[in-house]
Amino acid sequence: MALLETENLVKEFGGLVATDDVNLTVEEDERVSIIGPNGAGKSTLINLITRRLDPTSGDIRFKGESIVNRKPHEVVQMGVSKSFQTASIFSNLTVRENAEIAALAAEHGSFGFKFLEHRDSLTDVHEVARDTLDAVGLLSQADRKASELPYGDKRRLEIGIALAAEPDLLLMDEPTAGMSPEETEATVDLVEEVKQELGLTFVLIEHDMEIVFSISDRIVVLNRGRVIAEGTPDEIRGNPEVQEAYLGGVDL
Amino acid sequence: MSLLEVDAIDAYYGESHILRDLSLTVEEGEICALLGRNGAGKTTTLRSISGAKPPDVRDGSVRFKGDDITSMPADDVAMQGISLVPEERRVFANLTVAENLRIAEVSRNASNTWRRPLTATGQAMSTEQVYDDFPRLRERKTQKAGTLSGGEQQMLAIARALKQSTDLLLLDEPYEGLAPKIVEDVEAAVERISDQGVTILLVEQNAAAAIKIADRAYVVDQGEIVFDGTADELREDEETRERYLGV
Amino acid sequence: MSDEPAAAGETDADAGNSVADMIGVWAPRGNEVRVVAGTAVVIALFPFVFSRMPVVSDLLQGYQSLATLILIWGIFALGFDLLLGYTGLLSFGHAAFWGGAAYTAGVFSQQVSGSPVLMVLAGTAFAVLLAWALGFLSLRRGGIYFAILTLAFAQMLFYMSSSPLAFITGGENGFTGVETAELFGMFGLESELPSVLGLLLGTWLYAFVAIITVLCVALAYRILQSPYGMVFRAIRENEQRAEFVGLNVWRYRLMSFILSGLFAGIAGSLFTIHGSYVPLASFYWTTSGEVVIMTVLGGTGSLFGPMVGAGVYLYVENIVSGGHPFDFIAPFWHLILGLVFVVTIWVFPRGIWGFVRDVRDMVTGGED
Amino acid sequence: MSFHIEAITVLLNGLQQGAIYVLLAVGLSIILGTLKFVNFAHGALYLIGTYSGLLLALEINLTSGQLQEWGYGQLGLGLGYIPALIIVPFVVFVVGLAMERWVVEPFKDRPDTDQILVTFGLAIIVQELFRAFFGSSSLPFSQPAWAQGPPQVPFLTAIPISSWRYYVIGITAVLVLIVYLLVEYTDFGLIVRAGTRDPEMVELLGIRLSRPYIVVFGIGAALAGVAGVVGGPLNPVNPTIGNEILVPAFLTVVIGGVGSIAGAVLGGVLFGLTQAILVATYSAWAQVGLYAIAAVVLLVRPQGLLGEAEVAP
Amino acid sequence: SGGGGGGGGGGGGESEYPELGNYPIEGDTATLGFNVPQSGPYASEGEDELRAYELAVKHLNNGGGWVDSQFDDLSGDGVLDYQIDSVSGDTATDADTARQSASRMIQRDDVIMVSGGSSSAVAIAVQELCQREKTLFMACLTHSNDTTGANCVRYGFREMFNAYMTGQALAPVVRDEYGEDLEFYQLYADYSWGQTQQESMNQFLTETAGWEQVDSVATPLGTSDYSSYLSEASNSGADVLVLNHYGLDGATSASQAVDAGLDEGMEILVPLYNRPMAEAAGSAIEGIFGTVAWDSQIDNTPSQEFLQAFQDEYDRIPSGPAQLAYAQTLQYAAAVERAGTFYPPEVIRQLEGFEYDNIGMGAETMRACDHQAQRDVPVVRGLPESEQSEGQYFEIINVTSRDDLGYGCDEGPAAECELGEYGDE
Ligand SMILES: Nc1ncnc2c1ncn2[C@@H]1O[C@H](COP(=O)(O)OP(=O)(O)OP(=O)(O)O)[C@@H](O)[C@H]1O
Ligand SMILES: Nc1ncnc2c1ncn2[C@@H]1O[C@H](COP(=O)(O)OP(=O)(O)OP(=O)(O)O)[C@@H](O)[C@H]1O
Ligand SMILES: [Mg+2]
Ligand SMILES: [Mg+2]
Repeated sequence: MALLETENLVKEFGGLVATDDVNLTVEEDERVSIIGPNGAGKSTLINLITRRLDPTSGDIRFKGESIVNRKPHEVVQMGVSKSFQTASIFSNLTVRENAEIAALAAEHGSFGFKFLEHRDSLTDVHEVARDTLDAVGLLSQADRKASELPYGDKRRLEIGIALAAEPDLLLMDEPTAGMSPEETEATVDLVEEVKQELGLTFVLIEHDMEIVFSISDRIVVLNRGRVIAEGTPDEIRGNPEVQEAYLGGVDL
Repeated sequence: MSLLEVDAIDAYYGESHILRDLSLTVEEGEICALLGRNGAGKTTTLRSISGAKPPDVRDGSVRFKGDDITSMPADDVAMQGISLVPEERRVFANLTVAENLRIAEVSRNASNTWRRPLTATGQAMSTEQVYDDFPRLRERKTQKAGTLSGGEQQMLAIARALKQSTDLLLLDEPYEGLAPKIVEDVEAAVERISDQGVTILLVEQNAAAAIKIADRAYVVDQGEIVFDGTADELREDEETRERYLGV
Repeated sequence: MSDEPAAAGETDADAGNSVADMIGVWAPRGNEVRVVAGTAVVIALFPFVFSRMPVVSDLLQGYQSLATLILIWGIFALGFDLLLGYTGLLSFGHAAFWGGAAYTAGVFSQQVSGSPVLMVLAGTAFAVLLAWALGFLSLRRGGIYFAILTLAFAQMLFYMSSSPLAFITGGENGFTGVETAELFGMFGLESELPSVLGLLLGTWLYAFVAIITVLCVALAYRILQSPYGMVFRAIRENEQRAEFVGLNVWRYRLMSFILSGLFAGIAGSLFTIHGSYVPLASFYWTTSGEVVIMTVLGGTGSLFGPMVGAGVYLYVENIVSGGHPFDFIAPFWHLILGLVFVVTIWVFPRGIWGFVRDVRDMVTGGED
Repeated sequence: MSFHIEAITVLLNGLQQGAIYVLLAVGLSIILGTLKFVNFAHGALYLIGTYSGLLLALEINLTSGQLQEWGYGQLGLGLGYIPALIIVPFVVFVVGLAMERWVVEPFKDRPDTDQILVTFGLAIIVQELFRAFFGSSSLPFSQPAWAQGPPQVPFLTAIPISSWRYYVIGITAVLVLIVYLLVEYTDFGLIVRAGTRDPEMVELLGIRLSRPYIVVFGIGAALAGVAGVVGGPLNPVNPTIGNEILVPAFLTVVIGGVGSIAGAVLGGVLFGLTQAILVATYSAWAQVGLYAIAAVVLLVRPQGLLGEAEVAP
Repeated sequence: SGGGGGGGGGGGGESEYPELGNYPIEGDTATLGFNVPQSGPYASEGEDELRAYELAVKHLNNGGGWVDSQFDDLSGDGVLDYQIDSVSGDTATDADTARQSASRMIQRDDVIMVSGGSSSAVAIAVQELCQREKTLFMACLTHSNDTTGANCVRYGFREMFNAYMTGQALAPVVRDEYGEDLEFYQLYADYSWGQTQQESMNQFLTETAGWEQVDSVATPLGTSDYSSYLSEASNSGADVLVLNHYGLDGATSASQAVDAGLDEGMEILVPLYNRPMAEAAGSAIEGIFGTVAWDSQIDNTPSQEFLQAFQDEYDRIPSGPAQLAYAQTLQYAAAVERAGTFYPPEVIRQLEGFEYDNIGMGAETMRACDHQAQRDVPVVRGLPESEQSEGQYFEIINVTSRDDLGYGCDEGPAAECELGEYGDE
């Protein structure tokens, strides 16, 4: 059974078909990248999976279970986590608290009547948060206010929040946008490392072909909402349609 | 004196430093291309020129026809004769095509120009001229812009800019999301506009497409200009194309 | 807390474990002892300084029952701030919980029992239920919609109690049938405490209100130190992200609404005990407006700001408006409050408390 | 009395009461829709409209307040109603411009809650200033003699509604139509409508948005002023009227749908009719019914009757 | 209780009674608390009351007015051996504010008596507090049957008449004026006062005038536009419209009724008039019958003396509530003198059953069973606007004698009255 499947997934905005009959399958432990020109519908696809958008038609299944009628937080609780295209963090909280929020949700569910319990007693949450911050290299910054971080670190924290939710499937929408090449490299290493450690499955959206071709097991190419090609990096590299629609004269 | 002189600007989004000491010039009458990868800072450059906020230009200067327009608000910059066709088209989805075109004209109403500097010299196109250039738009006159196809919206956005009195047209990825056939149409339109004497600064990710019509090109990477030369020079500069444009 | 995380929301570990849990839950941690003890000391000294201390009380022109009233409104504002200051929701309908609890406590004292403790429990229970229902209905939208919806529901209750339900509430006359009994069947609330306590605290009523206030501060402080405090701030900060780390934002919001309804309920019930009377205006939107003003004036997003705000507001309302040392400005007390309020929002969005803290930080060089 | 007279009476009463809400709601709604500004001081503009109308139209004797204490108890120009109706909108328009400049502008980028709070405080200040100067007792603002009693038109004489109320309905209809035409069919409206969606793009086209915006605020204020003059003679005039009308006016906006003129009209009429019908049937529930209707509408259609649902970003 | 904090000391000879409320008074000044609306809808009424209160204090300390001519018990040199001082508070015409204000007077300013009112809700709320604090409350303007009925207290006394007596006074007058066999339609403010007023009107217009009620409709308190209600009334086809709205509400509903042309087809009654209402309603009150607390046109010695004293002091004509305020203050002081102490239970006993004929409303009794004065009630009719002048808005048609009014201690509102404790039991 695939970890994630979409079946004839369609999303229309008014007249615009942003996602057009997409059948995507992600197997457990796989690294899938989605590429395609701007406006191809990549973010829309991710937003459909995370339930931020309602599909016009079609079905989405996670671990075999349909999630189109689930709320976003329920999907996260099932194990789907997402990092945002632009850094989406809690700027007035400390770095540690940012991670703790996610860890809290992961360890104690989407809601709990724990208003009489002191945070200090939630050792499990602290552990997860600490481990995550350690993993993304922000442990030394744990007590700083998130808004004070440089942009690259914010993106790192963004990924950290997604990881602290202890997902089975991590969706990453342009995680390296806005990072310098060194930062990008570090982030790629981080993702790789985390993948090894946690056995993550992830779906990556990236415009940086270097990253895409180096870390993907499989690449899905979208254009105007449709899947125009799908395959291993080598297959995609040689696909004329992809060359035409997206890569242009790009030589890989 | 060049028409547009961007002199060593530093632009920021909040605390992230995007443009670093970026300089470029655009001569009157030419088509100048600004190339670079995704996230290189092209859009940021255009926004810095047109006075949009953010980004925040903290250092350096932008001069247009010799006047300093660095800290001028966007609406005043437009009245100097700089028109921007932004990324994502930004047509007014709740207005009809005709209304979208009309609104560019409204900027010349007395209520808007009263006690404001207006130095644009470019000839604004009439609605008829625009419709002649883009017959598709005439057909769709009364349709709400939000329901147009991507290519139609792109044309509308360009047409709207032409209805301002424009000396310098800033085009941000005008071919993005367009079918190849429509890309050709737009290309033709851009060349036509250029022939009418409008100076154009064209932003593109796709170097090949830009070089086709550009006289000169800059390549930007991580907010810095890394190449500056004629289109032909760029065509020959394998290394730059490979490193910064992924070509 | 044991190492085993309890399942979401449910609390059914085995019995032995849960006893340990209970103790673990209640054990004070971190700053709690300091904060609560400090509060207790201030509250214990307050009525003496305010209404009996030579010289000072003459200057302040304070009196015992105002001291009690300030604590009661302080509880109300404290709870309101949990919602406005931490979750970022502006309710214009908190009169519903204050008034609902006040009437419930009153009717309860007449029909069932006049025991002050039971009255507070009854009023608070009603307020919590009401908050649950109204929160359920109003929390579908944020910002202006939320403000207007809560306002609409509270006004609906006002008009209900002004005529269709007047046979219970007494309509415009207010509810006059409050029959408060002695505290624990022993101490008349109006009578004075023995010896030194009498000099310090004054009446049993004050002592009763003061103990509840300290408990409320402890509760609020604990809520803010619990996961809730963090979650509330996170939701306020970035609702969407909170949803996407897997938190049920809607339920947390509802909880913050209910919790603030709980405080409003405690305060409303105490108000009935304090006044032996429930005015119809306790449901009117001006009551909601007053708590908004107090909270903002004192400083949102802080534990003590709203209580300070309540004190300042009531002081101006009762002392300044009462003439004597302030004869000239007395009739304009409302205008003065309005001006102070606007200036506060404009210049010190963090209120009096925030301002004081900024000044302190400046003086001490900003260490926290 | 015959059923249809009764029915027409109820209908007219509903329309007339709705008319005042509509005048206020249209102003509030365009301000909220375009400037994204929550104006809790809109009632204060109504208050200013009423008092300035009263002072322009009639001569009055104050019985309390500072002015009276200082010996200026006899006030008012006594110009009559028509001049008042013409001048007041201009006065309040100017007040609106000032308010846009000094209050709205500084608070534009602050959160909703701050806007609500500062205008709420402002509303208190205005109310209290009027109280301080003109006293808290109600002032007589009688309906003009020529508009008292039912109109002398064959059928309408049988309906116990004063002519003034017909004028109120008429004036409201005309003004709202004008605003509607202004917004839908003029360049000004074009900018405003475009600005609601994408203000930055409008500025990139060279249009200084602050100009139409200040006018929008002025128009909204002027409408509140008109509501004040035409509504003044229908109610006792005292400093609290502004804040009392604010709540129903806001409810009207919200149930009609923010930014929609047609929605404001629909909401106002719905409110007026609900009230009139409930008064004629279960009068004790008239006020409760008003809020209950609002609650039900918002629960079923959170974006309001004619409001557009928010699009996920 | 109270915040006085004990501290004893209180010199002087008054030690035969135990501490109670603010008794004994410390020092040689007795403070009275005047709790009147200084903001809110009845502020102008409150200002006039305050003037009368201050005049009363002045006369108590220095002589003048009724102190010299009408009240033999008073010396004009303070009360007992105490000078009289006063504090005032703002009720804002709101029960809650009024209670807070009264509570401040009692606790901080140690007042020995509170007077005030203007709005039955306020009076009821405050007198209930006074009962608890064991401080006397001399009600000023309050007209609900409940004040000395269901909500009566031992520590409260009312000079003003009530809705029941208004009905009794008004019914014969309007029957004589408009005839019998008429149908009437009532609108009433939907709260205790309006409800009792409406019941009383129904009772007496039916029993005494022989009229028939078509309908009686409640209007919510705070209604500012009565047009829908008035249309209903007009469409009912009744001959008489009774507007049981107090003060401003009355001014509003009456004006709106006239504006809508209702006065052409029906007669209008406003059972309780007051001055702000008359001022606000202007021409609309022409020919409308009602009752008032007191009016400067009442032609008897005490009334004219009060008018004179008030005019000398303030150069304006006093309103009905002003006369009540003045009378209630002197009444209290006289009772203290008779009791020989400020000790509240003794003062109460002096007031209970006291007979007097010195405040311009004929011979009166302050009844012991419900603390309701048994007194005459002036019936008035509104003047046309052209004949109105400052302070003069109506003509007096009849001062109905107390012999034709009132009710026994076991009937009417009094049947529901339980006065509560003196505090020295
Ligand atoms: N809420 C919306 N309403 C209308 N159209 C939308 C909405 N969201 C997205 N779209 C449109 O759907 C299309 C797909 O957008 P999407 O964001 O998925 O593209 P993408 O592949 O992620 O592009 P990029 O690489 O630029 O992030 C675009 O044409 C976009 O304009
Ligand atoms: N509003 C913003 N806030 C913060 N950072 C931003 C913002 N807009 C852009 N950036 C960042 O600034 C950098 C330059 O962005 P810019 O939009 O100028 O790139 P571009 O060259 O136009 O790319 P593209 O080809 O994708 O349009 C990117 O790293 C981007 O993430
Ligand atoms: Mg995207
Ligand atoms: Mg770009």
